[in-house]
Amino acid sequence: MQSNQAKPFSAYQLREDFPALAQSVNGVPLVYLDSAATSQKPRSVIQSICRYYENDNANVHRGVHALSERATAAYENARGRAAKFFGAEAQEIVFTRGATEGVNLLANTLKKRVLGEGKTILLTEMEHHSNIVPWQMVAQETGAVIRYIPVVPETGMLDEDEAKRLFAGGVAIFSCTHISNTLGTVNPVQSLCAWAREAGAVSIIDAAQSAGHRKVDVREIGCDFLVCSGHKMCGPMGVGVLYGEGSLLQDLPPWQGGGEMISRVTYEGSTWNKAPHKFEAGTPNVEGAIGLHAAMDYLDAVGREEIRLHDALLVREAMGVLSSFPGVRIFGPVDESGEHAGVVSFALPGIHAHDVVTLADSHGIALRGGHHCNQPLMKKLGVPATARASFYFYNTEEDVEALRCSVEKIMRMFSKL
Amino acid sequence: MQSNQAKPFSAYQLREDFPALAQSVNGVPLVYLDSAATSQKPRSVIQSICRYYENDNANVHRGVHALSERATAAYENARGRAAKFFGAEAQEIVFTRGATEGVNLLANTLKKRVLGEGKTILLTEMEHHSNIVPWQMVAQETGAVIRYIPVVPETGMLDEDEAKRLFAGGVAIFSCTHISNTLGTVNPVQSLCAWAREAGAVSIIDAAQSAGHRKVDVREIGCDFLVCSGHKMCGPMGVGVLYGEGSLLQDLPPWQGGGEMISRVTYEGSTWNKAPHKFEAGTPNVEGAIGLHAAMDYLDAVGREEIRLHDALLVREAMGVLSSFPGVRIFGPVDESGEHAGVVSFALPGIHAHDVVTLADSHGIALRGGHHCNQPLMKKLGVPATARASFYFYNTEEDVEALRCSVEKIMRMFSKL
Amino acid sequence: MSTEELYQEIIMDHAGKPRNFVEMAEPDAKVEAENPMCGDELTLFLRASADGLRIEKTQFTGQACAICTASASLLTTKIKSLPIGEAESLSQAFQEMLKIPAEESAEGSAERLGNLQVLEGVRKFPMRMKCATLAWHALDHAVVQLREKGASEKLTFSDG
Amino acid sequence: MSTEELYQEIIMDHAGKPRNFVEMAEPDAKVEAENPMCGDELTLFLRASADGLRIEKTQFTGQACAICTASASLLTTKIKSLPIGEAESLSQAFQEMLKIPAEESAEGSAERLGNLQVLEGVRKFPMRMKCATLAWHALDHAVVQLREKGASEKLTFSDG
Ligand SMILES: Cc1ncc(COP(=O)(O)O)c(C=O)c1O
Ligand SMILES: Cc1ncc(COP(=O)(O)O)c(C=O)c1O
Repeated sequence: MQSNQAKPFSAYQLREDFPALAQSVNGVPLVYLDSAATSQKPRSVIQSICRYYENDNANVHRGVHALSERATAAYENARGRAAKFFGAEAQEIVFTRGATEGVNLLANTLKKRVLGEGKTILLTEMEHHSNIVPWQMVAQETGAVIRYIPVVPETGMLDEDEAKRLFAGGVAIFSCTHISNTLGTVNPVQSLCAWAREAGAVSIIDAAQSAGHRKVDVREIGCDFLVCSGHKMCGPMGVGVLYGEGSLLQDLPPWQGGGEMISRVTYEGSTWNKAPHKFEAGTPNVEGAIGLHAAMDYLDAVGREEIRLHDALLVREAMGVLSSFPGVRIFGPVDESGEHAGVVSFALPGIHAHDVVTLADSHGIALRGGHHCNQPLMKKLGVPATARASFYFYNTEEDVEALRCSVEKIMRMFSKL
Repeated sequence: MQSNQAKPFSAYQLREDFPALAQSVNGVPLVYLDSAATSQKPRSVIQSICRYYENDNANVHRGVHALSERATAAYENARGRAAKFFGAEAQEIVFTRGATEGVNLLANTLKKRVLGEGKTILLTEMEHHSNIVPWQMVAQETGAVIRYIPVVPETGMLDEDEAKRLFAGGVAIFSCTHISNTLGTVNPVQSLCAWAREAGAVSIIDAAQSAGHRKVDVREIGCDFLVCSGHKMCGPMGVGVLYGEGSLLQDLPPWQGGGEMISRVTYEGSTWNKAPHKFEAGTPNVEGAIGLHAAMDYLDAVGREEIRLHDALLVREAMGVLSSFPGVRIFGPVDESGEHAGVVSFALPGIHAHDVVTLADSHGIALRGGHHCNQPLMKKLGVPATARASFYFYNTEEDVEALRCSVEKIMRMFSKL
Repeated sequence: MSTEELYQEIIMDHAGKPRNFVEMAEPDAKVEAENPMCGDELTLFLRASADGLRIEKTQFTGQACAICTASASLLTTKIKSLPIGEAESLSQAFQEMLKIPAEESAEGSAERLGNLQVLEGVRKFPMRMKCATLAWHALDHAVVQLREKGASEKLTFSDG
Repeated sequence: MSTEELYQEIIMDHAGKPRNFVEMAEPDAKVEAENPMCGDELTLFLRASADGLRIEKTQFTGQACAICTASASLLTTKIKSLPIGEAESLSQAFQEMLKIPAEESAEGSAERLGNLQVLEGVRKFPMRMKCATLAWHALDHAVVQLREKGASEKLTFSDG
């Protein structure tokens, strides 16, 4: 698709697949604008979970009986499906609890391979806490130092010159979000990973906000590792994907110990299974993998490029609506200079984000208010918190209009002060 | 209940609550004797998951809108329910992926508090890999040594004299399974934890096999920590419980970093939230906690003491049936000297466990065959693998009879050799 | 109660024009309290009476949401010249009001709470509870300082 | 095919009375293979012909399930005096048979496989696949040893 117009798929029709969207809250129809926190689930995903528990539920890998064989096949099929979804091979896919666990796994295994006194971990100022805190913990342990590619506050974009300078200074690990959950910024991950490769750094992409919203192909991006969460891409909670490039993944030491991840155990010591099993200790979340499989099927049926365009359309409308109110501050890329994903943070003049969100809720609108797990970025932007609206393919222009009405009412209430 | 007779609850009636049990495999009705690997799920648990996704699905803790408040309340109610289930307080309950993750969390946090060169980690020879491998990993890291309380092969019980001797030698961490998933042995956890306390050791109980099968009260047991898996106690996959005694849990350093577990994050460093949140980095498995809540309600409605007695009844019958065949070897406590939980491992003469299980499967019976994640114990017992039947409250005497028929056929087939 | 009722005039009034909203020089007690989860930050200042038995003056500064600001502002007006012990029990009564339905609360507490009852509606918004109680938590600590003639404190109230 | 058909007479016969089931002194190739997941363990021994082009003799020992034992036993009878290259391609054909339905497999492979086809039924039991292939994996490695006049090997085939 070359055009910047959304293909005429019908958000109104897709909404019908999402039972949770058909409810009222506080006596008004729900307008769910919090998909960046977690997406709603289509009926096909919910049903895949029920069907699994009603028919095939068993522990995997170690079992020979019929149910166990079915459960194992379903689990490994889900792995193959995830590989296809991200343009990878099945043995490059590890199932995790979510993006956070993925980063923790990487921090704790890569530290033994590439970190040490004075080594540099390069992040960006717009990372989610889950892509900051694990690195702080291993930096403290290993003596590595963390540097941050700055965010230009006016545009919400990374300072690319500064990025190049930082790469030139030597980097062991580079970890960066694909899309900022606070700013909506879409980072140039392809160039960033190329620079990382030139610098000899291991590159990690946090695709928590992108995996369910656009095509994410690991070979195209050129990253060594990638993490995401199922629950933000129409899948169930408690499951996520870690991609690791074939030999790099194979070479990592294990992280958690237990069943599945071993080859041979004696009382004296143990040897490890091959990747990806080496990284999946204990009974995996089979249900989660199966639900995620159904979610990936659903997303591909809708069309990931179509989702991206629909998100963009709504966010542009929302930014237009919000900026029509005097004194409203909108964060992230605002003009054509940078792509703005379906997430928009804003601040109403003199009104705290939590008041905005509580009042919007009374109008049936689910927004998020707070630091969005990015406290240091809030500080840099000079706000205690922002309100955030995030869009998905099941949102409509009516939802944007509902947001406009709500903001108008809130502004009016506070204008009496 | 004083009597050793199962209360007359009807397994036949309870079975009706489990959709997966009402199927045929290989043209014969399913006889599911693999609950020690994972239990089947009652309709109420499956429905609680659907209802959650159809009505209340949202990310927790950070949200102010209606759905997020409902999801948070449901998640925290599940924590309270788990606390009640185990006789603990809500702030002592951490949700994990399962028992394996629980042990890994403890190994990786306790190592910083109580391990070091030459310190002793005391396990038993009947531990599941998930209660061996994580300790081997941290022992290697810290220079601690692992010792094992021996299993007496004839009785399948721990050598208590040797246990006392080992405690007397000084122990930093004691970790032990409540019920062996291979032998069916019920360990005297109360005495063992008392000895650990006297020795100044931190005590950990692996309740993976007991939590869904009998009353498990952390104060009665007197353990410092306890882990279990939801999927073995009628709950969904991908969720488990870690109990940690109030101040001990509070004093542990965090393990994984990310959202939820922090208090204040700056680019330079971070401070931690209080327990239990400190140990729950990232979006938790809300669905899993809600499903587990429904499972605990279900188990308490059935009656945990009744479940224990029913398990015992069936396993005694099964042992009787199995031992009526010539040359069959039965593992674990066989007579009145030790309690035998609803799990029985056996070996048919000259027939490999995997052949037993494949053939039993053709008779509709789901058994498990292999090392049951306890390779070193297999070696000690002198077998490459065992076949295992495990019982739950939805199993009936007909299931035991089906097992008898199947074993008879298998023996007959191989007798022609 | 609807949310817009929660934001009723008295709260909007205090949030828009917070009373005693100014830093205090040389306070007898000073507590900085923050809730990093939502970004509310405030500093509470107390001056004790000469005999040390009463709270003579209360002031606060900070940056917070309407609920938190109004609650702090109302606090400063209510505890003015109260005996220390009464300020403490008022704080307790207030915090209880946010937990327990009115009909179950101790007799007489309604009168004591007076216009603080406008914040009762927060009970329906568990996520906003900390906004309403932040100033009162700070007060609890400040009172201890007064008693112990302690130094100033910086507190973080996190989730959980 | 039913499971009991899988355990058909020919398999039960080889499992009960495995052929060439004895240790070989001074073999030209020796591979110990184990599958710790199910506990199957076997050692495969090869003797090459004087010109080094053929497999003169094959023996094995070990402790394994019926499928694994029968597969190993059948292997020893089938590759006897085959040229090394043919043994290799037979192994490939056998392993393919377990993956691909008969009607899709290469022409002529049925004749080549002969009575090895009794193991075809394992395809329906993915968890038992490794039992059927363990000896053949060992053969693949043993052949490389013969070619490279390498030392003996110990292999672990784990899950995945
Ligand atoms: C005694 C015991 N401990 C630990 C585990 C590990 O549980 P999970 O695989 O659910 O983490 C199991 C089950 O496999 C078990 O039986
Ligand atoms: C950019 C980004 N990274 C990581 C995460 C963490 O995901 P989870 O909480 O599912 O582990 C999130 C979501 O909260 C996110 O938006």
